[in-house]
Amino acid sequence: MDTTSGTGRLNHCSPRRFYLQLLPVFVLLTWGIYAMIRVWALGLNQTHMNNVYGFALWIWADLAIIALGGGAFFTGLLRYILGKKELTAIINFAVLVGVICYGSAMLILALDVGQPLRFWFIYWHANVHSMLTEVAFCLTVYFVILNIEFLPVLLENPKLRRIPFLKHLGHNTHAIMGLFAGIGVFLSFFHQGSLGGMTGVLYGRPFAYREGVLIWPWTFFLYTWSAAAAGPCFTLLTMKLTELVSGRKLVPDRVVDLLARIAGWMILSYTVAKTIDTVYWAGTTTVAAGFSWTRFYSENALFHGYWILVLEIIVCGLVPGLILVSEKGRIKKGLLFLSVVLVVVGICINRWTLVMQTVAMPVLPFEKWSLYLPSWQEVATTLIPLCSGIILVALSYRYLVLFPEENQLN
Amino acid sequence: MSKQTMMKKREQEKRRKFGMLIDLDRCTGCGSCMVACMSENNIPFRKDETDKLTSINWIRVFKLSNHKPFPETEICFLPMPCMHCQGKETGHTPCVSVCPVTATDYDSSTGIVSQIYSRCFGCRYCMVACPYHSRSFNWSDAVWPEGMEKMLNPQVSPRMRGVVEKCSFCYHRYQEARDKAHFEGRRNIAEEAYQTACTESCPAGAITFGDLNNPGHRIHQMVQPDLENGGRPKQKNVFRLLERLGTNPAVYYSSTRTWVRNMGDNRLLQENRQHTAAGSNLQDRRA
Amino acid sequence: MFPGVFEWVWDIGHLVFMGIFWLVITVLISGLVVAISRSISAANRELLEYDDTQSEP
Amino acid sequence: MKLNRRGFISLGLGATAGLTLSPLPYKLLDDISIWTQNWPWVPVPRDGQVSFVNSVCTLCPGGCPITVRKVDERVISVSNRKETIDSASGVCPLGLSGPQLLYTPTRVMSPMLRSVNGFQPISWEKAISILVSRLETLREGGKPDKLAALAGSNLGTGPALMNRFLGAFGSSGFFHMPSADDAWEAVTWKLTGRGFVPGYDLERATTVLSFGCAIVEGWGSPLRSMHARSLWKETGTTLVQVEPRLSNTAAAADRWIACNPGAEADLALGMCRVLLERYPVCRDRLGAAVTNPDEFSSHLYHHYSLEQVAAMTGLTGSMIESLAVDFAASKHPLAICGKDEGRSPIASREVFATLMLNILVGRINRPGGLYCIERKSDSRLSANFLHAPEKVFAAAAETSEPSIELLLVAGANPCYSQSNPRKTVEAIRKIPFVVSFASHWNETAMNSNLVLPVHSHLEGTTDFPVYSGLKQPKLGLSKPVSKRLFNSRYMGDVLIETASRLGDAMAPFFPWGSYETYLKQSLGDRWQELNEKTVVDLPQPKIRSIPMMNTSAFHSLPTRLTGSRQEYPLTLIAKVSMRLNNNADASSPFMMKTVEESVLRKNRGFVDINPDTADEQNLSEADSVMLETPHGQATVSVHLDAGTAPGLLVMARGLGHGADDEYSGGKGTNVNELLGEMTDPLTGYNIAWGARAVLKKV
Repeated sequence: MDTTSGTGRLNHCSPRRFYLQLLPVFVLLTWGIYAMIRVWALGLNQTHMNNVYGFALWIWADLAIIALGGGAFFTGLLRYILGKKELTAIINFAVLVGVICYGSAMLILALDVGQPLRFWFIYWHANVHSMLTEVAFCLTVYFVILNIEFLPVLLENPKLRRIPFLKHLGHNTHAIMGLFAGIGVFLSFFHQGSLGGMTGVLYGRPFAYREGVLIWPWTFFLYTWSAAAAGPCFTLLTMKLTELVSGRKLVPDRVVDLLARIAGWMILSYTVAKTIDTVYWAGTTTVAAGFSWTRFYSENALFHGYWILVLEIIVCGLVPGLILVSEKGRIKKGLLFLSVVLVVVGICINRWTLVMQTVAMPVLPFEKWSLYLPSWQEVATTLIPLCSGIILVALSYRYLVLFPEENQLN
Repeated sequence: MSKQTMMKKREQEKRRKFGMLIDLDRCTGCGSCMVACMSENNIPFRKDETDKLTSINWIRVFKLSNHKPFPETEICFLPMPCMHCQGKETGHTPCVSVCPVTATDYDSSTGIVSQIYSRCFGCRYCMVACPYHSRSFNWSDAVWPEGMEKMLNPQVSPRMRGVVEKCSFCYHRYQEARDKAHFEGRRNIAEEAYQTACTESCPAGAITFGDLNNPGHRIHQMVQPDLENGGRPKQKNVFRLLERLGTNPAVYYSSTRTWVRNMGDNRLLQENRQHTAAGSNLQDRRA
Repeated sequence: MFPGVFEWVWDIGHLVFMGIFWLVITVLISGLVVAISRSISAANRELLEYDDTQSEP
Repeated sequence: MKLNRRGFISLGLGATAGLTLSPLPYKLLDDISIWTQNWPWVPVPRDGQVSFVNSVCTLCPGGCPITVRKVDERVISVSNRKETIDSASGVCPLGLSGPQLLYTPTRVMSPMLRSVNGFQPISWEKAISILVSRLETLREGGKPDKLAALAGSNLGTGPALMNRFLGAFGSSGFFHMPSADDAWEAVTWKLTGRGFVPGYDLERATTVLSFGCAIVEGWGSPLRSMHARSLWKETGTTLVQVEPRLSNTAAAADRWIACNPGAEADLALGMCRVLLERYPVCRDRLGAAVTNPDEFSSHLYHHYSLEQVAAMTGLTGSMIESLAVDFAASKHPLAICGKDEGRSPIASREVFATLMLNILVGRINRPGGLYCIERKSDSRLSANFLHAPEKVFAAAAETSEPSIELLLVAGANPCYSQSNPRKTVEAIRKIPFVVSFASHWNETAMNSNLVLPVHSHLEGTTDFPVYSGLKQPKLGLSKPVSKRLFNSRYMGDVLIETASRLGDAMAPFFPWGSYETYLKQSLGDRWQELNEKTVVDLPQPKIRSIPMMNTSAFHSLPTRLTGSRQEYPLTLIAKVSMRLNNNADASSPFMMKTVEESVLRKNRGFVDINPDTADEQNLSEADSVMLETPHGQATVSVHLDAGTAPGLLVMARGLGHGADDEYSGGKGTNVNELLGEMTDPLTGYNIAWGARAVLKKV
């Protein structure tokens, strides 16, 4: 029957049609899983990484995904800590996106290490001075929290509600969600930052190295900041896509507008900070290390040229920032979502350069730039998050209440 | 001076800091150091080793050129083991500070940066942190052809797939020498009692290895390390690679040729290039 | 991670880091325990009420 | 039902809590961590009793002393330990590869007989009886002279025994791979009637003028040359390297003279002329040394004016002049020759010119000069004169009725190391039966009918005389460091047994029970000392004063490259490197690992080319091209190298081995296939130093 999905919504498509539409995604996912198994079975020689490219596509994907998953913690912050009630309309979805992003990130990390069975050494023999340790700890704990945050949404499903314990569990967890959200925000601040710290502390790599306060290089704060800016944008973007696919209005415009405005201010302020950081880095940090910053961009201009700076800071930072903070800009939905896309792209570029250009750039005067092209195994596995993301969103949308106000809106 | 500083000084004296000086005017690029290292440290070899980016080498020999046309061309060979950096402040070695599982560590009693293969879980963060590319990753399983496993050195454990490895200054030889000294009831380790495989094998005698903190050792005189400044060399013509980064390597180089010394420092190189460029411009104008 | 694990050190960075970590874990778990225990009791109460309603003729 | 649900929930929670608190998960993790450290395929080397054995490395004619480190019976590593650290030590990459060459799967593990379907292992008994019957048929057929033998060298007891065997059998067909010393011997023999080889006093010279000698790349006795060069750094001796490319030696030299390839002798003679013009003392020295000083001088005046020499060498007249003047001005000037490793025969002109130069600066038999070390083997000379092996094989191949029916090859790999290896293979395959004594599979063994395994360089006792330019020739003794791994024997033992089986005609000539007895007897009273020291001086008479010589025969010795300049505008020469085995056998896996990307990538070899020349040919780095010479062709990639003279192509030696070894086989090109032959008009040896070449884009 129509109401099988049980979300009390009508005119759902038939399960058959639903899964048929998802079929191509499943096919792609299978390809990814095949590649994943190959990598685990045969080792990292399946990739095109090498002794120069110790970090490559996967680590970039990790950094990008986690930044984009930042929507969960930032929206959580606004909703539960700063009490922006209207965001209830999208918080469930934001959390779901967060769960997907962080889950994928951990999967990719499990692929990226040479000895996956020793993954737990990072907790067991933790070197607390390493940014990566901080990332690992926060990431795991925060992933648990995200799942807890998602629990009520899951338990909203009527079929599950029939079990009293689960019904109450959903209610009770929701009651103390503020606590979880709080911890989540706290942890996110740190691990988002630590991801920035990862490259920021590399004083052997002048391209990545940044000064900072205490143990934290400037990139630490920039990453948290940019994640807070890009996260909501990504949430909005995925929400928009869901709207397009489902052909229904899911979130009231005022909410979109609110979130977009906040994201706008974040990205704008971030861009300013990033610019200051870049100028200081170029003028002081790199000079002290014996480099002129122009070398980073001129010696291999095709792949790592000035165009990156322009694209990242102006096109994908300043421009969308200005659009999103202006009333007029947000009114035009097309423009709004264009700038949302730009922000997302911008953050991906930022993470890309900080990983790739850092390792591609020779530090020794007599070494050469080395370029890298991912192997199909790397690409396929990197598509897993995308596919699993689509599938999870689709399923959740079909069987759960992701958008409380959906029914009023339609 | 105060008691504390005296204590400090005594500490300093007790501490060893092993280092290496490579005379680039003597090095002939023969490759003995590489082969000796491979056979001493059970470094695996594959059927095709021409892709140097995936090849495991604890010491690599670079070929530097002054980039002048024939016949003004000059070349110089530069062997590069792990630099065993002391780090910005002692122990804050680029790779050591980032390893999440403490699989690599700076031993401040020897100045040697260790690598624990059974601890490393292969995240390669250390490789990204090392500006010298001194670290190699085991991308594949090491396979010794039938019979060749007989030549493996029992003092060094072969590595498994998926871990990072690097030069250890033949740490097992240090242990051997230390145990021998201990057994004979001696404190000090004689200079010749602990020499790395590459040092020993160099036919040109280009490598000098010893304790930088020990005035009795040749390397101490040849380098004259400024211990207050992370061991910066006071000796003329002696230099370290990427001195400005503050990694404070324990491997020093010496050359009487200026263009070679410039090769260790990006800024000097750049300035030098600019000068020559300016010079050539002038000539152009004259022409 | 745990005192006693090889190479556990009592330096300040270690204490701060691990301290915060365990604090977070404690808060998290206690939060969950509260939620779960409440739910269990609530569920039981409900069941009993349910029984009563059933037992009436 | 209700109870169940409640029970289920509590059970679930209880179980989870219980499990996490129980030691189980942690024990599990612990096991994993241990397990991940012991992959079944990662070998765990056994520990054991450490011991050191002193021996001599016989992998090249250098005969350097080595110390082999063993753990129980296993050979671990090779070093050259010295009591004091600052005394010269070290080992070359080849020597360090000893253990790999001992344990490599490419060893010949038992006698192998070739049949229609490849090689089949057979017993020694069978192998020797096959050899015996072959010999008997030859003898009964009344053609013992159709037995020939090729040895790696003519030094030591091994070749001597082989020579003796042939003599006893009634054949004069004993050959050895010709060496630079043979060329010296032949030339000096022609000049003075007394054959001698050079003993260079490198250590005491104050200026060393090297005509393309790769001093730091394996020339002469590699370690000794390296040490000498390091010594010069301290003593302030100047090394002047005459070479068309910036080799490692040129880079290590104090002065690099980029002379045209093949014009070394011309430069030397040009310098002679300058010296004769400027210094009366030189004229006197000439008069004291040669019977026809005026003829020689006038020859120089006519053909070696500064302009002419400049044209031939591509240097400026002033440069040549200053070179000569500086050379003469030095306290102990010394001119040395022998391109690359200085082991293959040197052109007569070059030997002559170098000798004359040293004579004119008065450095013969003087400290820091050239000592004349006599070698009395005129009989062998006459036998070998104009009978370089390649020619013999070629002849054997051409005639319808083969001049060689049974060939024994020992310690040589002509199918790789001779010029035109392809031709040699053809020739060898035409010979009805070829027996090769080999410790490793090589190209020649692959092409023989019977392969007999001999001990590797770490398994047997052998005397090893070393000349290779030493002022004081040495005699080394290589020791059985490792116990024999396979069913191998001494070549000597095989010959002795064969002889005894051949009956009274042969047996009396081989009275010793075994090779080792023979070795001990032939070394006589020196055996004891040698056994202790492993290296002793080789008592060798020095010729105090060279007999007056007549130079006329040496005035016109044209050695031109074949092929037209129009067709082949470029010139190909070979380069040597310590990282590759430039001798008969393949490099070790370790050595292959040290080969630079600019020499070999995947299975493709590279040729160095000057960037400007590359531009003219519009080639860029790593472009693949077809390299053609009058003698052969190969697909290679180009490497742009500013240190290479314009118009020159440089290819590494030691690559392109037969594909039997997957670590070195089928990688790159064997440069000998492209260089071809160039016969020296006086000695008849192949002195090909290069070949005209052309590049065609593919």
